[in-house]
This record gives sequence, structure tokens and C-alpha cells, in this order.
Amino acid sequence: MRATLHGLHGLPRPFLPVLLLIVAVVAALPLVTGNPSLREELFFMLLLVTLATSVNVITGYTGYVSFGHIVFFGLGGYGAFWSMQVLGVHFLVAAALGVIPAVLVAVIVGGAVLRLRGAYFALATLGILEATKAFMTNFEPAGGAVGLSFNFSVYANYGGAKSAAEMAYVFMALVALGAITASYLVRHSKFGLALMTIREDQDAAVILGIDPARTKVAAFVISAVFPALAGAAFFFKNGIIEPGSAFDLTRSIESLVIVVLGGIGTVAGPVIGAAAYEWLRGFLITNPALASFQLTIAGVLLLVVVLFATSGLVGVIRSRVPRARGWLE
Amino acid sequence: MNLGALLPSAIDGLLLGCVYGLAAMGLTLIFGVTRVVNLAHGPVIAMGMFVVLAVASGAGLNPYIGVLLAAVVGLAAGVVIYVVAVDRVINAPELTTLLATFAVNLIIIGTATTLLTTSPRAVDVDLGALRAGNVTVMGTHVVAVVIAVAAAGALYAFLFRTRLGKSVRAVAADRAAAELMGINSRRMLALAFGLGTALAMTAGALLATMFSFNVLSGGTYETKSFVIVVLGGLGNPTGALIGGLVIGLLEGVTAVVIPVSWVPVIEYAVFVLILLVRPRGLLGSRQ
Amino acid sequence: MRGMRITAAVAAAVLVLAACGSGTTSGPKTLKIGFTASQTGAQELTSKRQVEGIKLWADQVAKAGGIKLKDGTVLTPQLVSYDDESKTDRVQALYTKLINDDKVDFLLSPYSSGLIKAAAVVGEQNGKIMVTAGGADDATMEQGFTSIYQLYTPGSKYLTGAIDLMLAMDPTVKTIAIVNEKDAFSTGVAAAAKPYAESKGLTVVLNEGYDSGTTDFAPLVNKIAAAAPDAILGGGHFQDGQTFAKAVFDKQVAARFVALLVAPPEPTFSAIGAAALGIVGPSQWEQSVKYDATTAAAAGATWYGPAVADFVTAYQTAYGAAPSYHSVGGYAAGLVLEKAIEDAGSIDAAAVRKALDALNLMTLFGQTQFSTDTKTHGKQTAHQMVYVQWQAAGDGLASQVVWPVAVRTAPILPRQ
Amino acid sequence: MSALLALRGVTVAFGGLVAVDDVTFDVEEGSITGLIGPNGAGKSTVFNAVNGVYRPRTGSILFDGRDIVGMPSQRIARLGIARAHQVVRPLTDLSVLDNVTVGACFGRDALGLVAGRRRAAGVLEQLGLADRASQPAGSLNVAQKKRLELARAVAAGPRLLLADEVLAGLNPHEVEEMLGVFATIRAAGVTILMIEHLMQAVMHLSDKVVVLDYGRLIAVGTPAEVQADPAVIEAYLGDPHAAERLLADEP
Repeated sequence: MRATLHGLHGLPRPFLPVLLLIVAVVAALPLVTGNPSLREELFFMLLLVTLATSVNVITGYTGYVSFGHIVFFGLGGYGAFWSMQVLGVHFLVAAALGVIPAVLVAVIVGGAVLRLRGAYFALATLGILEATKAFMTNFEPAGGAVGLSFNFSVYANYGGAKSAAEMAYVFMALVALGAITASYLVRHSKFGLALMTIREDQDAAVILGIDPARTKVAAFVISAVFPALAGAAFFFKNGIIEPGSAFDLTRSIESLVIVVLGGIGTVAGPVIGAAAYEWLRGFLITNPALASFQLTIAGVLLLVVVLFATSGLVGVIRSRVPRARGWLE
Repeated sequence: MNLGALLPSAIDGLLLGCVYGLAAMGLTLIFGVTRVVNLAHGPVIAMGMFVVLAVASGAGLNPYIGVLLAAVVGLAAGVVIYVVAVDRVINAPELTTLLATFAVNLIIIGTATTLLTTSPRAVDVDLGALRAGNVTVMGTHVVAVVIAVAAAGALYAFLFRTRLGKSVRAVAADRAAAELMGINSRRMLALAFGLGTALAMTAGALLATMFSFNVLSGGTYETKSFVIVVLGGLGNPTGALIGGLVIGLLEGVTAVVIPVSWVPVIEYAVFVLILLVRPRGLLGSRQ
Repeated sequence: MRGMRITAAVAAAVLVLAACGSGTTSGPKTLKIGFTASQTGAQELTSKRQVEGIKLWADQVAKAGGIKLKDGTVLTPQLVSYDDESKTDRVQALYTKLINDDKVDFLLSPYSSGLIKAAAVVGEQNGKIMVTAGGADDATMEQGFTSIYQLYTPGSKYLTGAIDLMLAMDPTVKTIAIVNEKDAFSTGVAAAAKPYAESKGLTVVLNEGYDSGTTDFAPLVNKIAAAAPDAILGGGHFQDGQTFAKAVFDKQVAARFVALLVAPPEPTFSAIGAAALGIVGPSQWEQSVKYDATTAAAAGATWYGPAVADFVTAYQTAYGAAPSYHSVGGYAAGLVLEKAIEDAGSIDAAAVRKALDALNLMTLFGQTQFSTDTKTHGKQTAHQMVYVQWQAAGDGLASQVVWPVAVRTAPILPRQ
Repeated sequence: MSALLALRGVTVAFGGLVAVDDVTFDVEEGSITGLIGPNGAGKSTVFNAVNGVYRPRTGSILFDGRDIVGMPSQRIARLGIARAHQVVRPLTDLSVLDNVTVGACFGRDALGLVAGRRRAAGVLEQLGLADRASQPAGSLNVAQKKRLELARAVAAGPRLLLADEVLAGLNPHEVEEMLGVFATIRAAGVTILMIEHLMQAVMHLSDKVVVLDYGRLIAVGTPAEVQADPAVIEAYLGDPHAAERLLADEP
């Protein structure tokens, strides 16, 4: 099918397999070398890839700036953590169960707020995040402000803490690959075309026969599933979950920054953005001269990207390396 | 449930609500004129606090001189923020301006954290208190309300009575039409950003005379400002002031009947609901 | 592939062990100790104090020629640390790095319960011993860890002592309000205080949490005033505690006894002036409380390390400020680790773990003994809290130790 | 010929302002029907009522015998009513091909992406935009954008095409080309209802002309009939420019 599709443009370009292969090879490094600190670093990077790729579906493709997107990460984390602790189910089952609250919120709350446009939608997502966080801080069945934490013996069920951490890592990598694949498929589907039409002109989209309400909710759900799975893996590995770390507004904005840094509305953008962001962060934090000014430097760089390189790193690469144009989507 | 706290809490809430309203006015003025949701609002409020600290503890002067200075510094800072970070992307999609102002947020927070640390600070202002029965009203609160109302009044006089103010309003109403009338819209946008920032910093300065704070304290007031601004109608300064009173009252009164930690849940739920039911705000016109 | 990897790991481990084995006889060696510091974020201030304590310990040990083991090995401590930005997720990545890349021998903790919880999971995963300072959370130490050792008196005892103290001061106190910051640590403390108060016949007339970062306490204080309790217990951390105390004073709430967590022992608490008067707070350590060989003998513990006065002088010289309990916590964490390594005679984890389990130590920080029960392994069992109260002293205020009676510098006074 | 679209007593009002007042007319299947009238006569409002943007206060709109009043726009589009707007609104950041593909994929035929692209390519060929296919739609000039607007509507495979002043702003040469395009569309069996100010074009193309004035229907008939209708002439005399055009552009 790909070949026919691209038949209109020329040669088929195996962009997705190449991107997935690169991510998979990098993700496999710590497993092959057995380097746990590399594993920890890459876990974080894959998490950022997942969050940014997901938020890009609703923000990049559909044009709805979701400020509180991390709410799905937190809900997935809480759902999974609670399932493991109270229902005593295996992590994989719990991760699947954690998707339920995220999807419910995406459908019910998302369905309502997606009627809003522009800044109104962005502010509403912020409100949802803060409301959820405040609620969970008071919701005693989920531990309230203290949150939930595992007894260390839980990890024995997974062959010890180390192999549990490895399992969480592999799971995280698969979620990231899944998110990238989903993003690609959406981008190249009729559904994706509908999303981009809505982004460009919602009123025109309706006249053209697109049902914006249903289409947007579907996009919101897709963009909620992967963060939820990532939340399950993250908090399983962490061993603790509390409202502050589950519903962190900064992380929400971080993923939008990554999207813009890499190239909004592209498949590869969030991946490249996450890698660049993590590299930069690591560089700033380990450099003693810059460490104390790391936030300032990050702010200046973000401003430069926003003001002067609006198409992000993907755009920069495309304009510098003409041969990459066909390859980098 | 003890309702004895109802009256004092309602009064406290209304007084503080005036200052919340002032901060929110800054945010809503900027949005109304430039269509930019200013994510540097929180750090700007915190900057206002530190101006008072510098004047009172640093220079040993009357803290209220600091409040005045905060307004002046705010005007200048706002214009600088507009010129450096916003002007170039003023017509871009909202994500771009959101991230541009967020970058300013990072720059201010990063620099301030390094230079000033996140240690808690306090400016000791003792103006006594008015007491009647179980109601205690702190002098600092009363003065803050007076200043907040005066600042709001000054803004209105400027917007409705002066030529410059009318130009700002024209740009807010229709940028293209205003330009046809010969108004330099960029200058008005920069001015609006300056005024908005001045209001936010004044509010921060007043908060510093009442509560302890640190570099990161603006965050709480920023999210509160969002709630208020939506309540009063995005872009509507009167709405923001009234919204501030409503939120102040809501915080004070609901805390009497439910545990205080549930107040934010109510606050944000109301926020989302209002967006859904009346996105133009309770005071705004219907779509 | 996994099989291969494990084989490789085992082979590597054998090689490392062999290398160690061949070099154990004598000579100076580096003892790598890793931890994270919060150079930015919410824990910045207190973390800095703790790190100063750790550094002072390491410097003093190095100056004294290192830790000398029975077999003649001399260990010179080398500190490895990173900025955790006060964020739990960064902590996990950084502790993994400390263990695997920097190959540290032992771990010390970051500051605050939340960060310690995250770090402990990684330490435990890798079987690394971690001595924690700056964390008093009970729950962390009830998760079945085997390699984590807690120096601080657990949070559940923070306010129970205050209740004893309050009743000793004034047995007519009948009603109390418990109000605490809605974070993990303070909520845990308050949860433990409530049943204890009720067991003492007190009525809890108000029990609420407030949001971290609250600056406007008017609604809560109005509510307290309306409930008119005899005493108020609670608080959270420094900033909210200070602001809360000021609001209680401004609103003239007539409670006879007010005890707050964390804030009162900080010297800068008195910046709120008369509002600080009469406020009581639990402290892990106070300069005026004398721990020495005599008190050690009385408690059946071994005395170890420098005298309190010597430490205070050294700290003053090094940093130009008086140490707070956070500083001493960091210093003592090093001290306890040092003693355990000496007792074990090696840096082998199993041996040091055994030594820590057997420890009954008195240092300038007070007594230290760890639970060996499998459910609460590593939890602090012997360290005593003291309670300070801000009292009038001439024109200003002074913080006095008021409890326990044996170590007090002044008797407790009712508030106002 | 049977009526594909029938308006029966349609009234559209905004508050107290009646924009379309009790309008009744038919559009026969396979025909080209012109909708004319002076500025503000309510022509675009009729279009907006037909494709569900406005809901009439009273009356019914029958499409293929089925009342479509109250249906959401997207459903009406899928029934086979496509619209080319007066003010062109291309999806600026999408390519020309993608713009037209949207029409093909979400219109009446609701094609899959591959078939949709193929059809879009065909329509672009037909409308002379094939060489612009991969360009972003925002980069087209006005005439090209008009064509794109029409291409997008046509690609939907509609039964009824609502063409709103598609010829406005084009030079005579471009108008000439566009008339050819209309002929092609009609030949493909698409019924067309067009709003047009260019009288010559309307009179030349239309089988029937419907005239509105101040929201009311004042004449229906063949081009020759309406041009001779005194009510029409009077209505246009209120608008000197239009009257001039009406009289000058005798076919």
C-alpha cells in the first residue's frame, strides 16, 4: 500500500522502518552492553519521545494546544499502580488497566473541552490537569497526598528489582515505538488528513464532510493511550507514585517544547527533539560553569527556536540537507 | 461545621480577591490587546515581590515605595519582553506565543533562582490591625486593597480618557482597522504588554507586603490569575477585577464548609466548567 | 542474549573481586561515596546544609589520614554528587549513574523523604548500602528494604512527643486542632499524631491538610479560631510553617500551645518577631543538648566521633554559620558509615550491613540504632527528638530546648 | 426533470433581521441554476441554509426528496452537496493535492486515501492544476485558489454543487477557462446551483435563474424570462452597477 501511495510522488521511501530501527537500536544498547545508567537515561528519553510524539498528534496534527497532556501519564500511572497494589495483578495487565481512566477522561472531558478553540482549549487542559492533581491530593483511596508505594518484595514477582527495571525499560521502549508507529500511521491516513483539515480550517472541514467532534476525540484518545502506558512503566519502576510527580505541569510543557524544538506536525520531530533536549540538558547540568544557569540557557535556546526556527530541527535539517527532504517526515 | 468563621473568611477573601484581581487584570489586558496568553505572568509577579524586598530590606526604605517602583519597573520590563520575545511572532499560532512567553518564564526563573536562591523571604510590614468581634483585618490588607483599586481606576482612566489609551483599545478591538486609522499598532501592543506587566508586578509587590514568598511564588498566583481571567471573560479587565473578588470570596467561604485542601479542586472544576458553559466568562457577552 | 550478559557480568565481577583480593593487604585506597544534592528546586536550602555536613565529615576524615582498617588498609573518602533538581525522577537516574558509572562504594541520601524514597528503590535494586539523613518518613522504612538505614527519628514520633510535652505543661488541655501541609511527610506525621492524641483523652476538633505552597492561611486560621482549640499541632516545612505561625498570631488565636514541624528549629524562624513567641517545634538535634561518653554509657551505647562543641566550632569555621540539624544529619551519616566500615573491617557490603545492624552508637547527633526486624529493617529506633520553644530573651527571642526534661535549657511556657 | 433540491417556504432570520423570507424554488437534477440578486439579497444565506451552516426558522429543504433541515453540515456534505466558497479558504499548509484529496475522502463518495488521491490527481488534471499538485495551497494565486476551491468540491463527487461567485475576481481569459470547467462538471452529471454577479456568465450557463431581493424571491424562469421581468429590473435599478451589468450583458 505504501508503494502505491507514494507512487504519486516517486520512489517509495521506507521512512517509518528506518526511524523505528534507529530508535530500536538505540533502545537496545543498554540491554546489550548491560549498562544500567545508560538504561536509566534512555528510559527517560524514551519517555519524552512518547510524551512528545503523543501530544504532537493533538497539537501538531490537529492544532489543539494541550497544556495538561501529562494528566494521561498520571492517570495511567495511578491506574496501573493501584491495580498492581490493590488487585494484585501483573504489571502488563495493570498497564492495560491504567489505560482505562486515561481513555475515559479523553472521551468524556476531552469530548467536552475539544469544542473550545485556541487559547480557551489550552487553558481548559491546564484546568483539567490542576483539578485532577488537586483531586488526587485529597483522594484517600489512592493514598491522597502521600500517594502509593510498593513494598519492595513486589519486585520479587518479576525476578527481582533489577529484572523488573529491565522489564519496565523494554516495555517503555515498545510503548515509544508504538507511539511513533501510531503517529506515522495517523499522519498518513485519511484520519490524519481530517485532523490536518481541522487544524487548517475547522469550519471548512465541516462543509467538506468531516465530523470534527468525533475526529478530534479520536485523536485525543490516541494521544492519551501512549502517555498512560508510559506512566504505568515509569511509576512501576519508581516504586512510588504521588500527585506531584504524576501531574507535573512542567513536564507537560516540556513535551510541547520538545515538539517545537524537533519540528511540530512531523513524525520525526518529537523523536529528534527529545534526543536533542536530553542531550542539551545533560550537557548543561554536567558542565559546572553552565549548570547554575541551565534554566536560563534553556529559555534562551527555546526563544531562539520559537522566534527564528519555527519548523524546528526537522526544518533545519531539511533546508540544510536537501537529500533528507524526502526521508524526513 | 462551625459557621463562626464565615464572616471573617468572607471579608478576608474579598480583600485578598482585590489583589488577585489586579494580577489577573494584567494577564487579561495583555490577552485582550495582543491575543497572547502570557506564561511569564507568574515570574513577573515574583519580580514585583523582589522589588519590594530590595527597597524595604535592601535600601531600608518604606516598602510602599517599592510598590510604586514595581509598577514602573513592570512597565519597562513588559515592553522589553514584548519587543524581544513576542513582537516577531505576534501573528503566529497560539502555541508559538505560548512557548515564547514560556521561554521568558524560564529565563526569569532560571536567572532569579541562581542569583536569589529559592530561600523564603519576607518583608516585615506592620500596620496594625482592625478588630471587631471575631473579625480581624490586617492593615496591610486594607492598604493593598486601596492601592489595587486605585491602580485599576488609573488603568481605566488611561484606557477611556486618554488618546493613547483609546488607541490601545482600538488595537484591541481590531488591529487592522486601527492601523488604517494611522495608529502604530506595534507600539500599542508593546504598551499593552508593559501595562499588563506593570499591573502584575504591582500585585506581586502588594502580596509581598502581606505574605512570605520566594522566587517561585508567582506560580500559585499565575494559575489563580488564569482561573480569574476565564471567570471574568478573557480580555475583560473589569471582569478580571470582579472575577478576583469572586475567587477570593469562593476561597474564603468554601473553606469554611469543606476541608481547605478541597478548595483548589472546586476552584479548577469551576474553571473548566465555566470554559465549557460560558467560554466568554460569566461577565462576557454570549458568543 | 540475557544468559550471555549474565555470564559476562559474573565474569566481570569475579575479575573485580580478584583484583580487590590481591590488593587488600594494605595501603591507601579511595572510598567512593555517592549522593545527590538539590542545588535547585524546593529542597535547595536544607539540602545545602546537609551537604555541608557531609563535606565537613569527609574533609575531617581525610585530614585525619583516612579510615584505618584492622588489616592496615587506609580508606580516603571521595565524594561524588550530582544535582537532582529536587525531582524524584532525576534522583533515580542519578543514583543509577552513581552506582554503575561512578562505581561508588556506599550511598548517602538526598534531602527530604520524597527524594529518599526514590533513591532507596535504586540503592536496594543494586544492593548498595545507603545511610539516609534528611528523611523521617516511616513508610519508606516499611517497604522491606535490606540496605537502607535511617538516621532521623521517624516522623510518626515528631508530634507524639509534643503531645507528651503539652500535657506535662498543662494537663487541662482538652481540645486540639491538627493542621498539616498536604505532602507525604507532614500527612504521615499528622496521621500518627491523631490516634496518639485521642489515646491521651484529647478531642481533635479540627483535622485538615492544606496545600503545599499555601501563603494565605486566613481561611484556615479563621476556621481554627471558630473551633477554638486549646492547642494547635501540625505544620509542614519552613515557609508554610512560618507563614502559618504569623497568621495565627495576627488573628489572635488563643491557643495555649502551638507545635509546628520543621520550621521552629531554623534560626531564621524568629524573623516573624513576636509571632514566633511560644511556638514549639520538634528538632532532630540542638546544639545545647549534650551527647558525650557519659550519656552514651547511660544509654548502653558506644560513644564515637567528635564532641558537639568541637563540631560546632569546626562548622562555624568552615561555613561561617551555625549548623542546623540538617547539617548535623549529613555529618552524622558519614560518621555512622565510617564506624560501620571500621567495625566490619572491610568495605564488603554484607560485612558492613552486618555491622550496621549490630550498631548501638552515640555520636554528637545522639543515639543511633537500626531496626533489624524484616518488616522495618533499617528504621531508626534509638534516636531521640528534642523540642524547642521560642521564648522571650531580653529584647529579642531565643530558642530554648524544653523537652525532654533531662536536657532542657528552660522550662516550657504556655503561649501568651 | 425532477427536483434534486427543493426549498419550500424557507425563512432564515438572525434575531429580528430576516435574511431569507419564505423562499420556495426547485433545482432540477442535471441542471445549472443561477441564483442572482443585488448585494444583500440573501443569496449566500440560502447556500448556508442548504448546507446546514444556518438553520432556517421555518420551511423545509428537500434534497432528493429528503428534508435536510437540522442535519449537521458534515452529513449534508456526505449526502452529496459540495460547496465552493466565495471567499476561498484553502488549507494553506497542506499541498494542493491534499486539499483536493480532502474533498474526495470526506464527500459523498468517502473514498479511501489511495483512491481519494487518485481521484484528486484526476480532478487537478481536469481543472488544469496538475502541475501545482505538490505545492502548498497557500502559495497559489487568486485564480488558482478559486480553481482549487472548485476542484475540492468536485472531487467529493457531489450530486449538487453550490458554487458561490467562483468567477469573481478572475480576468476575462480566466473566466473563459472556468466556463469550460463548468461545462465539464455538468457533463459529468453534477447539478449546479450558482451564485454569480457576472450576468453574461449566468445567463449563458443557466437553464433557470432564481432572483432574490431583500430576502424575497421575486422571479424564477429562463434567463430570457427573468431579464424581461419588470420586478427584476426594478430591483436591479436600486443597484446601479448591477443594473448596468444586467442591461449591458445581453446574451
